[in-house]
Amino acid sequence: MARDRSDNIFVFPRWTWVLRPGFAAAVAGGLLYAGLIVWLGFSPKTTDVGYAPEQPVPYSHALHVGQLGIDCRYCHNTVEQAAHAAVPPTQTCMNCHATVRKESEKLIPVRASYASGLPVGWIRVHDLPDYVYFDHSAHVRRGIGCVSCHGRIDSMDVVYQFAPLSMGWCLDCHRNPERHLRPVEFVFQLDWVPEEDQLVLGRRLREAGGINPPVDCNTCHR
Amino acid sequence: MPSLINETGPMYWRSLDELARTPEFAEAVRREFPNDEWDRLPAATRRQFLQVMGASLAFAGLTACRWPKEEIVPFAHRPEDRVPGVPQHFATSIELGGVALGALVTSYDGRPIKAEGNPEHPDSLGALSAVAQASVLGLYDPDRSRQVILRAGGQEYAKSWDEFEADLAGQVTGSGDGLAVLSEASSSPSLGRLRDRLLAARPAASWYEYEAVSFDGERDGLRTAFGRPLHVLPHLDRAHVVACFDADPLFEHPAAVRLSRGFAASRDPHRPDGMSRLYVVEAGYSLTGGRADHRLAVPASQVVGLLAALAAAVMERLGMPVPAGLGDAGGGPSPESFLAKLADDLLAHRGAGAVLVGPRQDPLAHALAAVLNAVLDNAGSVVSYHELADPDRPSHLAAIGELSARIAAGSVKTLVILGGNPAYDAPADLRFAELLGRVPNAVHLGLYDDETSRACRWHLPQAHPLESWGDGRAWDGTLTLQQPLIEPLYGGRSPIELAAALLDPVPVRGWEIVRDTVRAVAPAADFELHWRRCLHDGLVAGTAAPAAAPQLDLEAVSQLALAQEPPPAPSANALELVLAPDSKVYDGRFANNGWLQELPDAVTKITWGNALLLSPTTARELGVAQEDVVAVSAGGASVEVPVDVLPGLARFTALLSLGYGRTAAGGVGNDIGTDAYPLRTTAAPWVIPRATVRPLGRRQKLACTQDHHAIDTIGFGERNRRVANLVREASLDAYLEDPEIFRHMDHHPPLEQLWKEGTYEGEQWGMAIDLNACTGCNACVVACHAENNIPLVGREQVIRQREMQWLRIDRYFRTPQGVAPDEVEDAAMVFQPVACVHCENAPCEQVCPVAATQHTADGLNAMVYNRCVGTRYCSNNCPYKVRRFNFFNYRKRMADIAKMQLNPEVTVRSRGVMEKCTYCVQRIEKVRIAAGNDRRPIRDGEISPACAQTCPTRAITFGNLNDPSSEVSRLRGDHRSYATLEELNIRPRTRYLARLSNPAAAAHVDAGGGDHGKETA
Amino acid sequence: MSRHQTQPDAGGSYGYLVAFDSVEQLLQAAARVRDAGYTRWDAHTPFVVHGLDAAMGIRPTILPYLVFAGGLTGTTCGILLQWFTNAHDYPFLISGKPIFSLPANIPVAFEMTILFAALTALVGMLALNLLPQLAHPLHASRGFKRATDDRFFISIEARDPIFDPVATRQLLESLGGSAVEEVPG
Amino acid sequence: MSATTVDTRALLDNTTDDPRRRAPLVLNHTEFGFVTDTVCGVVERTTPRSWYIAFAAALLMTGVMFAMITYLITTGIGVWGIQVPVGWGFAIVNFVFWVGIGHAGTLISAILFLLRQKWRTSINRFAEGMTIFAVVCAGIFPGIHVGRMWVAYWLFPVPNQMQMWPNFRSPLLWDVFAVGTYATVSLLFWYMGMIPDLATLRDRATTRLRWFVYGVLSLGWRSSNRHWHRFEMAYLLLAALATPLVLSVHSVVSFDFAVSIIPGWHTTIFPPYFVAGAIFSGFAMVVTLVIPTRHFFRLQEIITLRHLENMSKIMLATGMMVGLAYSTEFFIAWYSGNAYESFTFLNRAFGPYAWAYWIMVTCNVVVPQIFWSKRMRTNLVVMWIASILINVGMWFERFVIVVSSLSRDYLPTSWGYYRPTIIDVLTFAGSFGLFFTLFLLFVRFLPIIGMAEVKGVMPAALHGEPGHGDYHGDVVERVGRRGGAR
Repeated sequence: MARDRSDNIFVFPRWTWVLRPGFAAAVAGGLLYAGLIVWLGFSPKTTDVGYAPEQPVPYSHALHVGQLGIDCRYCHNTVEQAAHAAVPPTQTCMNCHATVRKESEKLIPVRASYASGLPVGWIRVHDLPDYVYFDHSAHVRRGIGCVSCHGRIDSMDVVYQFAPLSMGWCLDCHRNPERHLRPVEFVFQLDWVPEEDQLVLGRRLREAGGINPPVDCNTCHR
Repeated sequence: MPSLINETGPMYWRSLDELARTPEFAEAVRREFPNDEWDRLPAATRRQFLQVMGASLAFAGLTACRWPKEEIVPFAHRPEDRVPGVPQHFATSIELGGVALGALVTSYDGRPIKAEGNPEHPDSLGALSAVAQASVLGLYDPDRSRQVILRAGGQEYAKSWDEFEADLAGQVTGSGDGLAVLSEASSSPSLGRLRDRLLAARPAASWYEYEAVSFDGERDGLRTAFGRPLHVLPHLDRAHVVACFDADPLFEHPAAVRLSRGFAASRDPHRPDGMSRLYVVEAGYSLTGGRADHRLAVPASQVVGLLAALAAAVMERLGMPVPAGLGDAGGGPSPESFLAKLADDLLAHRGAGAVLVGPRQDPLAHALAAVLNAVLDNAGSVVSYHELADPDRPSHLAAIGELSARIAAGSVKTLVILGGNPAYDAPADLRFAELLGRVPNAVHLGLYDDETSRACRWHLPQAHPLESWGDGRAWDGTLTLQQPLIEPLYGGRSPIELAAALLDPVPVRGWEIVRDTVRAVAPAADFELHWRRCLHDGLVAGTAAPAAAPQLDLEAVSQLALAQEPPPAPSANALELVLAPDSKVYDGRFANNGWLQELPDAVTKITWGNALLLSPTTARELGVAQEDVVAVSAGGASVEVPVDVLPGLARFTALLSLGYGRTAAGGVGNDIGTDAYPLRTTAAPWVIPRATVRPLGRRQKLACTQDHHAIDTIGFGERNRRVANLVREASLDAYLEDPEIFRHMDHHPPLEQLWKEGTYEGEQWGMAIDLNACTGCNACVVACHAENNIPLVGREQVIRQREMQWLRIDRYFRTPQGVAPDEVEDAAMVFQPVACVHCENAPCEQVCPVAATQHTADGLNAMVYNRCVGTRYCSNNCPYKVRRFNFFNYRKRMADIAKMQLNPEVTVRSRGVMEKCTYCVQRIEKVRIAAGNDRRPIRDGEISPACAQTCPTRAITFGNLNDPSSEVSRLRGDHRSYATLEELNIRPRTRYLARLSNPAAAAHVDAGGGDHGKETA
Repeated sequence: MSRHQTQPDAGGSYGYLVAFDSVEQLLQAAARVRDAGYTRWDAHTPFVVHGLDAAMGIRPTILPYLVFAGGLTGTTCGILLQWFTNAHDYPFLISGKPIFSLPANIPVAFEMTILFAALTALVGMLALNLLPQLAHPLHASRGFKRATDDRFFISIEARDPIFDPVATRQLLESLGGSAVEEVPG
Repeated sequence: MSATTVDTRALLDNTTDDPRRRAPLVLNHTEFGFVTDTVCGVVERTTPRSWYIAFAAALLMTGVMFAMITYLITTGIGVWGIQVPVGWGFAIVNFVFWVGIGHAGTLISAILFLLRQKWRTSINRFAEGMTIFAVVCAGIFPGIHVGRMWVAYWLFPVPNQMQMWPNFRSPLLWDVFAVGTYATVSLLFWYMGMIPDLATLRDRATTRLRWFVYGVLSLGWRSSNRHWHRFEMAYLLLAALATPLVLSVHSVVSFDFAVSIIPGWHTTIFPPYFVAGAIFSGFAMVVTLVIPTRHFFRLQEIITLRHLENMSKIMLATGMMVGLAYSTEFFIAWYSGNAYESFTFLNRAFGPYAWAYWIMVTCNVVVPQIFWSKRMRTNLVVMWIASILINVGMWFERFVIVVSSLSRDYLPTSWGYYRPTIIDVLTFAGSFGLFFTLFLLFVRFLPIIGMAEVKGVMPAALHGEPGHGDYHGDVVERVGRRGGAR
């Protein structure tokens, strides 16, 4: 008849009614999955923590700090005055290694540097973006221990990144420093633990030292 | 052609790394530390090549992102006094036009990154001119020559210093016959010593000194008046009446910083003995003219006439006989009122006035000034005269003339040119560039392989002042030391080293030469200690030339006056063309300095080039308009230049600045602007009569940072209406009558908040800018540029209104109401430095969708580059338009070597990011952390932003508003304190102090804002 | 209920289908079917026929209430979002304004209201209608295609409690529509 | 029967008002089949060559736009003419322009629906489509106008390691939500109205592909009256929601300017002024598109002259509103006594940008006045040209507001003059390419007229109850009845 343009009838198979819940489930699941991938996959916790590059000289903090008990400041001696906790000059190594382990294979780059005056090219582990200005002195002089950001360096044979060093991570501590504050004399003592509850101690120290870390943008970004 | 000549930045780094392993380098190190004694000096260690190495490698890392891994390159042997990342400061000096300015240079990990004034130094007093500050950029200029070049037979050969020395030894024979040395203006005692030794050792040799911009007019004038040349040193802080005849003591003068400081002091309304008054007679606006209480625009050639008339008038009233030739010396127009007023004032303040004459004027004018200062007893009180180290040297023009003649005669075999660029800037009539070709063995020591080098046989790379030892004398004669902060980047040598080489072939280090000089000039028991102290201070204390009390020789002056025939008065078809050193590139030597090229000229606000300045009426009568290209012809020569129409110029007078149109300046400076030297002759070096201007029917855009387009009548009228409120000014009398006068100048409803007022505890930073002290000299702009890693954008971008300076100096002309733009004849010029004013209710903050700009606890309007997405909404909503946007990655083409200048304390902004003044937050944070570390409060004045630090007149004050005792709080309490656009209730943290004028009684009308003050009072 | 409505019972019949040419016929027919007490039946029209709901005795839908709830949720989310982000989690000082002030939050809250409500309207409508449902026995009927063109249908399901193969067919034939068609399930 | 040829002897002018009978909305035909065949015919007929030509041209322009955008992203937004003080140029002008256009669709669908304007049925689908496409074009510009496109996602409240959130005090952020919502709701509205018509296309399908595609898109619609019942309700609710939405969106867009402190931007009149302008430009664009389309696809009997005349009347009205806004601005500038304000407006009319200002006034205020005359209202050529002029004028309105205000604000030293670059111009032209590409695809593959709705207002559907027959009548009067399914 006139109104009927085609003889063949197309019909969807019966099972297609299953599609409705299936489709809904797929959409919800997919979104959730994508979200998780982004959230977890791109978080500094995943990307940065644990970064442990191989250094030109297999220097072991576990040996020097952990076993021999050398103070952090023996090598990183600018940490209390300057923004950088400077990596020591070759000279510092040679203070001991001029006599200790003189022949060691591992120390060849050090001796070479000492002789030639050319630097040893260490690989940076804790690497903040160039637009972030972190000042070591401001933290250690106020009682934030090395361990809070660097972890138990004294047990690391190869130094690795302990904390995410993300902005959110910094803010957490700047907002509640009492979680990490310790008496300044214990700042460099990595294995120190407070006798009392950390929060109680922290609040007292914060009170005493008048420590109110700013959370303004230009505290770190200039 | 050998390729080494055009090495680029990256090439440099590679070669440096290789260098470190080559024997030549070892040799260099040996030469650097000849003996042990050397190593003990603090100065020594900082020139270890390791720093340069470190810098290079660090930069390789710094530009990389996280995951190509970054290297840490510690010292092998860290010097005692070095803490990585903590800047050091060294006192040195920067010589310009034979006058040494003391500077304090910041060195960051061995890289000099910023020059500031040396507070110990008499001519610097802790501040530094724009040009001197920019020399830091010159150090890292990738276009600097890196190579000894031998030019022969149309070929260029890369040679070594040894090869040159060998060749020179052959050329310079016993008596030095045929040897001539051409030095640029230098006050270096070391160079003087070497010169004398050379002339003694080689009697047949001759020594010349030439520089395009010199103060020889003054030398000769005073030679006439006093029998011997002297330096005139005005003590403006003591002055009550200052009369400047074509003189610009506040900017053009070598000791401008010192003079400005004095002037500012004399303009303090609360000065016990009252505020000083300034009269200016000049052809076109100078910065001094901008501050004048009474200003008279006359052709430069007429100035001497006015001076003579003034002298006559003064002497008459003193009842002295007027020497012949003075009364009628002036053929030009002599407006009685002005001169009479000035004469009265000078007489009323005998012994408390100063008559100053500028370098463009001929000796007679200077002589007349000397006469006036003498008869008015100003000499010895406000004006002091100081002996010169080299009284007998001929004037620069005479010297270059004589040298040219000798070359033409063929009697010069070896010509050693120590710096300078005579082939470019010698008087046109000498044809010096051609003459150079006739010298068999011409040697040019220069920072660049420039016009002169290309006409010479040898080009020798010169060591930059920051790379080499040297010395010089301040305007008052103080011996100032120059010490290097870094190993010569391109193995250059300093003039004194080359001069020494002429004496004995064994190279002597500049260090030794300078030490010997100091030892000779100022012997001391324990010289080592003395030497260290001098190095630390940057000068040898107590070496200022003693003030002289010369005898005036009126007769000689009147003879000179009689000998002078009155100059013709200019007319439409015989204009007077006045040349002037450029306010930025000076005589052309800074043409390749991006900071200076992009710096807006103080008066015209033109960047990247020069223009022919004409007054509106003159332009109309000549039928030329803004940005028309015209041909300027005089004495047969002709140049093409665009026109800039500007109020405040004398009728039929055209101004043109020197130093542009360079052909061998480098990538930045080549073919920028118009070279005016072809018009400049020995006979008429500055003021050129009978010039003609012919429009060429072309137009050329001027890269101007203000009034980017020709102004229409509506805009013009509105601008005039607003100026009075933006830059508030009143006469001193009006102000004293009613101290509240400036508060009455704008009327707006009470400023109430919609919501609860925020409270601001702790330090609250704020700024006060004293417009009464500001001279508009641009020093702060360059300081800001250097401190904050502000990118250069280039001419094209400036034309598109994308200049990046965070701090700009707004220049307004107060024109009488109802005058059409093209009829403005005279207009008062006022300046207002404008940067982000850090509003408490900042309009920019609320519109940013990502909170990239927000308010900090200490009241700063923080701009977070790394959060900015670049909507530019903040800039739109900023009523001051002080925000700057990176429309492109302006550092794409930046040479690696130039990156060494960047301040590591300030983030380098990339494309698509907004930026603006931060009150130098990096300096605030530095002090805050330091103070917090030792648990002490921040002292007032401990923090000083770059602009405030370098301001010659201390016009900018920064500090804590919550501390009632701080200087800034005091100033903001002052009656003159006001905020621009206050009616918007945005609560700016930067406030201004209104300008005061001090017109002579019964002459308020002449003063810019005086009348306005009257109305509202 | 409608779940098993859509479920095919093996090999059985879905019900009867009868077509009409005009709106008037349809309305009268619908009224009669309604009065006969059928519940599992439906009318199919190419466009909305005025009065047909009344004729079929359809009660108002609950959709408006859903949409209202959706809108309220939107408003709440909008306000909470802005309070949490700007006033609670990371407060910062902007132009000296209060950390949290309602006026600034109105626009976003409003837009969120509309957005949530609108989504609820569409999704709710589809959900209540059990759409999408691509496969349905009626689609197998060839004549039924004109239900989206220019003809009007009434279908009674075999699953209706008072459905009787004979009586129902008689009722439908008496409505004056086209020949009654039995649609396979 | 012939849907493709129009009986020329038949009545085509239904603009005369006869009080005795309501003017027919579909001419010369009473059977529903005619509507189905005419509208579906547009999609089912083999594609005419002219369509391919037009499509190729549009596609080319779109290509140009994306080329420009690529260049922009790789080089920096400096390739545009923007600078300081004029930080916003073509990008924002185009954004506001397109968003404005986008208002007609929802307005015709929603507001006219609530006002029971039956004549909307023949053009609402069309206008809604146009809305979507305009909003797509508008959406591009805010995205690319930021300096760092790659972090533009910071404008959305996405949790991140920085613990930073967007600033909800910023009008730009309000924009994100307003435009986002508007795009979504318009899409829903458009699609939902189309479901029954897609079902019609499905049932008329002759090939498996068409059947499958339209089958899936129509979600298995089976014209069930129990579905229609909820469908109507949803449609009514969407209309009721879209009406305040459409007003709010352009108000929020106007806040971008009104909330600032720039003289010429900081005005309370902006929201109503912008909304009126949006409707104005939207209708102009509909007319610009409808006239050729209806001629080309022979829809004169469904999109009748009366429809076009009504739109002319609306353009006249909104044009006057805009004109009133212009004069009010001037009055207030003078009356407020605010020196900055009054200068800004003098400057608009007589300053460097006077040329743009007078183009705007001529096109938006003077041109629409011709619609006082019925001869003009019913003259297609005149109407078409006028509608294009109005579009030009409305673009310039945005240009004047954005550029002339910024170019001269508070400090005379930072006044400037904005000149667009060729990149600016080509990007804008390219956005038209995108618009027409989408539009051509729409007329080719989707029902451009709401068949079910048109049928609903035909006499045959009204079963002799004049005055009734539109959807909501029964929605309103319906009362709960016993029995029946819920």
